[in-house]
Amino acid sequence: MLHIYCPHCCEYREEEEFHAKGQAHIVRPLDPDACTDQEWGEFMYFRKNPRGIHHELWVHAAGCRKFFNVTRNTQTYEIKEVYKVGEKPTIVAE
Amino acid sequence: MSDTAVETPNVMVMNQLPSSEIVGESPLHHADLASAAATKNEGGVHLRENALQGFLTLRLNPENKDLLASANAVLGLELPTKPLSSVTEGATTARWMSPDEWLISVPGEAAFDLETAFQEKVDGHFSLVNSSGGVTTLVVSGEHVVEMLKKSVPYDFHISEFPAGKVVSTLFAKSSAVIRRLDEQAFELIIRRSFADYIWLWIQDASREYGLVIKND
Amino acid sequence: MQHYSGFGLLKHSLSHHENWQRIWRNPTPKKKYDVIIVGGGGHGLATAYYLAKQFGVTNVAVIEKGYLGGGNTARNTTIVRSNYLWDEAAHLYEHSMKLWEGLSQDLNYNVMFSQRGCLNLGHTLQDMRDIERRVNANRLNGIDGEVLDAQQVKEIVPILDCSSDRRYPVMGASWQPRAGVARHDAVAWGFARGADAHGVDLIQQTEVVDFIIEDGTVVGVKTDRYGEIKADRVGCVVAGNSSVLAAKAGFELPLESHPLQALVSEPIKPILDTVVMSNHVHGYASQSDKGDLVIGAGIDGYTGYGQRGSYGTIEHTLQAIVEMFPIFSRVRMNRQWGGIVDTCPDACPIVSETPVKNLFFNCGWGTGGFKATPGSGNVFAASLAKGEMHELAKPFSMFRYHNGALVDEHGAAGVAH
Amino acid sequence: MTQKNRLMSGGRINRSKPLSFTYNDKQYSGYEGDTLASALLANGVDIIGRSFKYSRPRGIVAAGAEEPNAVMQIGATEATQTPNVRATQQELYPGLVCGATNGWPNVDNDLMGLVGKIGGKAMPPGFYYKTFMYPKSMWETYESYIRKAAGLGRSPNEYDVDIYDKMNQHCDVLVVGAGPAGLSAALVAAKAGARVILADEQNEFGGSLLSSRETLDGKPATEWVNSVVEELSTFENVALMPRSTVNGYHDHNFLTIHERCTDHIADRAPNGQVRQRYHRVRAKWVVLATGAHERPLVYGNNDVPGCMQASAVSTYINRYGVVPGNELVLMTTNDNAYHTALDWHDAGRKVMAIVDTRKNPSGALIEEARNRGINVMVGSGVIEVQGSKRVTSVSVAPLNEDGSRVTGSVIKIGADTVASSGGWSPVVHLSCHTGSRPVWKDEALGFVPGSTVQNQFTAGAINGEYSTEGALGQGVESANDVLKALGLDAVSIALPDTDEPAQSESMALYHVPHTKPTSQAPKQFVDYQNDVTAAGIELACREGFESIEHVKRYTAMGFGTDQGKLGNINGMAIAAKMLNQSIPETGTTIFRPNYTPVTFGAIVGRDCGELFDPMRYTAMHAWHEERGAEYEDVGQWKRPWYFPLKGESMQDALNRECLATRESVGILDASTLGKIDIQGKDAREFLGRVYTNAWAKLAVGKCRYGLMCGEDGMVFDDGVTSCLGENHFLMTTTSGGAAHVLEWLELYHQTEWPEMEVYFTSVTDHWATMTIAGPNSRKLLEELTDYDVSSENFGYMDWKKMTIAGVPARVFRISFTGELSYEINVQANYGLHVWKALFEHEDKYNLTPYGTETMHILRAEKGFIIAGQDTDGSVHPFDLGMPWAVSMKKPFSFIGKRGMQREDCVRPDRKQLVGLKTTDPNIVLPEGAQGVFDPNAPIPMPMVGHVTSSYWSANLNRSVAMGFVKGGSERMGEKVYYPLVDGRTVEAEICSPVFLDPKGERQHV
Repeated sequence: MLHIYCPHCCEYREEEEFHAKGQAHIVRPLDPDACTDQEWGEFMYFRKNPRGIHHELWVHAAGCRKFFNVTRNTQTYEIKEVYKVGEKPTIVAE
Repeated sequence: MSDTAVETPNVMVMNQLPSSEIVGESPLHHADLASAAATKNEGGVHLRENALQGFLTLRLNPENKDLLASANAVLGLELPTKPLSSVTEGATTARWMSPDEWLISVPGEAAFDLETAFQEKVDGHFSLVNSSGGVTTLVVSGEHVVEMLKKSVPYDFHISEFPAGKVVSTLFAKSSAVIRRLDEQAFELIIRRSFADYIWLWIQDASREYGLVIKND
Repeated sequence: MQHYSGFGLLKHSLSHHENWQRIWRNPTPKKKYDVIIVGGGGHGLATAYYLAKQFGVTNVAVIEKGYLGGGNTARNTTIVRSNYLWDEAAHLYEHSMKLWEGLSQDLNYNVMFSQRGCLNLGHTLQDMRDIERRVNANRLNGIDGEVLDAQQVKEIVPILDCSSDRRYPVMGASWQPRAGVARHDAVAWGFARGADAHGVDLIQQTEVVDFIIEDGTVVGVKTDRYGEIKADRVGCVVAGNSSVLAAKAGFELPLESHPLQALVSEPIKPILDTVVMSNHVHGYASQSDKGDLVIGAGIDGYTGYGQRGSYGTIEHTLQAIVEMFPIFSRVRMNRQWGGIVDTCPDACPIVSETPVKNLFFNCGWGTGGFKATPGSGNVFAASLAKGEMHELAKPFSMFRYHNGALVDEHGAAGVAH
Repeated sequence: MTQKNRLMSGGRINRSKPLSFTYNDKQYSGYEGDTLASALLANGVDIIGRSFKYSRPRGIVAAGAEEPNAVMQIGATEATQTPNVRATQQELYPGLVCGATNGWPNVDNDLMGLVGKIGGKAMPPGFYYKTFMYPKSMWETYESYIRKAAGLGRSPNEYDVDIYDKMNQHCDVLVVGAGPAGLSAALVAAKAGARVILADEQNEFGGSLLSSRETLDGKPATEWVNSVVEELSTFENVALMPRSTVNGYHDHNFLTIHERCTDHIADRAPNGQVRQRYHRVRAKWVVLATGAHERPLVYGNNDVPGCMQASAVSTYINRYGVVPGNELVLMTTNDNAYHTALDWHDAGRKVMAIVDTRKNPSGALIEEARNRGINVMVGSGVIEVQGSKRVTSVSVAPLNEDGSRVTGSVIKIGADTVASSGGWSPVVHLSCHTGSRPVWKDEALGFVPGSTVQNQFTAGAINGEYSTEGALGQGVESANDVLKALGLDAVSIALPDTDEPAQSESMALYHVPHTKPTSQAPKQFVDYQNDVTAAGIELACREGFESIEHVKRYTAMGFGTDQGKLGNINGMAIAAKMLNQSIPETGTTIFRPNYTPVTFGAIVGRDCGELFDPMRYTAMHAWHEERGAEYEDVGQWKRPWYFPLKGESMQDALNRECLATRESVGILDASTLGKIDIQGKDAREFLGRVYTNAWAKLAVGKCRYGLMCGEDGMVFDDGVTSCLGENHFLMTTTSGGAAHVLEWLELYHQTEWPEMEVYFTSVTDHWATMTIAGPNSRKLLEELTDYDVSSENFGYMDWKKMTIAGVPARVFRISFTGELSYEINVQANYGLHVWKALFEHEDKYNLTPYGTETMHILRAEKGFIIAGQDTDGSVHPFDLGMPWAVSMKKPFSFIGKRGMQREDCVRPDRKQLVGLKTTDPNIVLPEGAQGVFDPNAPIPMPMVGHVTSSYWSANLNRSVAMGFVKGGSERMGEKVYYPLVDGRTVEAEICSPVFLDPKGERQHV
């Protein structure tokens, strides 16, 4: 059971209040119509899915309803950092 | 139809309340709390429904200081910008819900006036939505209220973590609630209409070992 | 290979079981193989077995970073069924089912495949529509299946609460009589023993740390223990670790690896003869030959390689079980565990060529992996032997995520493993 | 019955409170303070179970959580049957009824035991895998016999009469275990003002101190325990939890505690009290002071009743006043176990010998034993015992230096009890739950906790610190570590003086050799519950199962309800020796929750029965109840499905509801539809991005239907959105999709387009929504409002504000039935008032309430889709025949546009939604039927699509259906066939899905 710091509520909350939304920083192509099928497929489905440091998007669904980013080790489940949408992580793999 | 509409070009606001002869039915109307109140007056958990209050969801960016100031002026209070805090002035309470969202309660009949005033006096990007029909307020208190809440909510109710005035939107059993501590042994729960019966059943169940007293005032 | 039989057991008991042959060798790898299979789980071992036995490719190594059958093969709820909705998936799982039905004899290893039937319960009108749809599709695909009403369900599982006053009453179910459970570890061991007997080298405690890729073609692997090992073709069958290996080969997969948890009760006297699954209340159970109730939980929402998930998932699962079987309230949970499931966007696997020539991936089985073990191994072996994908595997190309030809089995997969 | 093994005095039992209990239908007595195990031993009950595989008689070997044998069925009534209760952990209560779980006809004389005796030799590990394969057809028969032997206890077959609940707890530090280390840790933390939970699985605090005769500050150790507990209970921020097992340690310091509130009181919980309570704890820090379990030694026939852990024997003597036998042989590898011989001797019974495997043990304890005249045999081991239902004698033989072989002749000693000690295994289970690997510590001869990412400290025997003095000190130290981490000042407390004599080095011995090779020696049990023997482990290794996980799985070692607490280390040691490895090289298996088994009910808590999942109700629910509605579950909502009148079948009711609606007026409670208020100057643009159709020109006062797709182009929701003001919209969603759609909008707003000025607010619960539909709906509306609702003033797809029955309302003239129809929205507190006001005109207009089923029929007659029924996540708007709902010309590439243009999504032969007209109008196709073009094709038949919606239409007096057909839009008029489960094949014609009023004349009035 993860204990997640919400950067908007500024405190730790139980995992049950959150929804995990997959890999963070996936940007919708600005001109989808110009994408090939391959590019569009990669945007929709292809993911890093690393063992180790991972940047994820979460939403504080039962709290402030804000989306934010979590840097988490997918092996130890340690949360290294949380940061707001639009911000960059300070902790990255390697 | 002059009493039902204030026209602004952009946002439609209407008085949603009928005349006072028509009595509204709160989400727990069917539970007949008044009768339940008559039956028992001792127990470790007390519950009172504060029915038919006016609730408004306000959205705006508080970093826009002018916008914030004009909103504050209309509300007659300083919107809390500190996370999880609340401010009460007179009959109006503003609860921080999110960095750009507040849940504001007013007496039921005052909601429309506030909506109207906002549309007239506040300029900028905001949204004020009447949600009075969608929620009801339960005040739970008593010697064992914290135990009851600990059975229901994963949040830490210790006074050091959750002082009076703090507001937390969180889960309540398999539903949700906006919880504000009123004093050491009293909390306000704002719950959703469609889940009200479930929460009412849950609270009765969770309070059984302490004794549940229904207050009706 | 030493033949196993009851008679053999008696014979060996006279010599105090001191003369049993090793079940598999412990070889030092050669410099080069025709095929290297990365991953010694059930699917990888089945691949090796069929490569050697059915397709005559015996110069094969299986390289396993831990011990054989130690991943999801060791961590699932052992359910075998083939009642999938879409033709592509149904054909693949039914191919597997048919192999299951003769597997103990084929391997001369009793995998204890017990065809005790599987109920997928319906609790809403939409559930029942979906059940009708799936059963009709199954039957026209030659897969056994029936739609039962609540009364018929109750007759099969008398301890199931089918009364109308439950929160989500049982309205009916689909019923696949040929479905069942198997002894999960035995499946891996049986395939390993068979593969070894046909000359396959099973290399344990050896991790593939990289691929050797020349001009876009894989020519071997690098290992932590034995350095480089060459191969004409490499097949990766590493379930939850697929993305990690794909990254080493320079591409991404449409996968997320999630924790999937399960739990068992203490052993109790036989009380549940079939597999009972419910997508709607979200739990499923069967009873093992030892007496444990084997119970499946849902997938956790986040990526996790820790072989453990969140406790809330266990709670929800047991709520569902007790909702369905209120008599189990006083039974006790013995232990829980987690696997790493590689989930695809359409809840169907990837059995596919990759952007690297001669490198093939078999992954993305999500919650469906165990039941597919022989079928997956069989079609993957056929593909590796020929260097082109088997007919049954073709719909499961990783490139379907480009052109949109997804096979969306979320309905049939659900919590359904 | 006499308690023949009960001492006249001593122990922590209350001799003034005798209790009677029933075991295997026979009455016995014990005392308050007994466990079921101590009471059985007091009564001289030797056999308490039969082993799983070989059906060998088994007795109690331990005194705590590690007990593998004494696993009983408890319960005086069917509804309180509880399987697999460990007698060593069950406190005795008056009237307790229990029985052994195996054995037929009874546990003392068990016929299966014969099978075990005869067949045992042919049942090595893996025997199932090697046999029962031939002939193939016989497997089911074989398996039915295998299954008959399964299980320990049995499930009750009545519903539980007790309830369970849960509490969420938070603390600064959770101290697990209230032995010397845990108590000192808790006291230090409490004194510093921290919020402390101290949990212990036993009924009283003290841990090992309760079972020994050691003193603290010269007084019985329990006096110190009492004083600490008393002091702890004075702190407001300290929660003391006896009978509370911390059974799981999860990520981020989330732990679960299983508290047994009333299991010690009676067969069922008294007056509605909860039987057990589960605590979900989020601890800032954890101190594990979980102690150690004594390891018995592995020797021949070591499962014969009378063979016990040395420490357990001491516990029974000192804590319960029970000496479980008359003549003891103690076998030990260490000094500590000498206490057991001394305890036994001092209790007045005979110690036949102390068999010490060490060549030259020395020290105070050895001296004491010798001083009492006890025969200490050094450099020797008990290689086997004799006896079947109780030990009768033991065989002792000299061993070589490292204990690997017998070096001399065997002597027999008469005895009825063998206590053995191979040292201690730290209880590292909890520390392993979060994925931390334990590490071997040579000095401790055991695995201790490895490094962890959790906020965790450990103290005492868990660290291999087996002395009381050391444990007390580590408790203080760990608590101060916690205080430091919390930013609190360190606290020092005065620790009591201990009287422990210095101990000499222990010997690393696990498996006592026999004169015969292991494979031929009498069975030497490693894991009692699963009948795993040393020979079995050696066989597994010989067969090539070289990983400890393989050994474990092949032999089933550690898979019992005790999870290998006694046997695992011994098994690993045996495997290590076979493989020529050290124990740490062999490694250990991973412990998983639970530490000890937990009742399902406790994990479920109150989330069962009527509280299993919320039932959501609309404001008009009470009325539906009164009218006898049948309900459909839609998400968590309870929606009226249909309203049967007395004596009506469902189809009767539907026919009536459908006809009444098309003939006059029907009414539907539509409050469950999701409703989202959208405001902001970019609201319109936002709608254009998330819906597939155009929104730029929707005028204030107008409504429009929209489809919502994922990026893949597949439809996931639909609904009508209305323009309330230039920058103000009300979106409706499906009932089940409301929360998802709101999160979807927020996702795109917050992550992709934060610059857009728009806010979304859920108003689902705020509005009560009722739909009146039918030719008389306008007249009905006119009865309740002064507003001009004529077609001229209030056209199709308009919405208006008006007052209805005195209540301000928003009324939307939209139609899901194809009829003239109005959707009335009022603030939900007034919903029932307006609903009832409409029904004041019930008779005049034959106003007929209808539910979801009639709604489905009426819309199907019109060919309208229901997202989730006619879509399944794999169809795009063109598949649905709804190109009119897609605007490919919008400047912004809306969500779904690119996805629906992928190669596979533009194939002409995709399955398309069409109408289906059965050739026989009386046949209603089952929803879910699969269509084929050639009904005579062999199986597997090429399927061309399934029926999504299908009903009897009372209005059309025939069936109507919709479904997908491959290339269906180009196949109008062609036939498609539906081979059904019942053997019929139904022929249908592909047609337009609009069966009624294709020109829409009924709604444009």
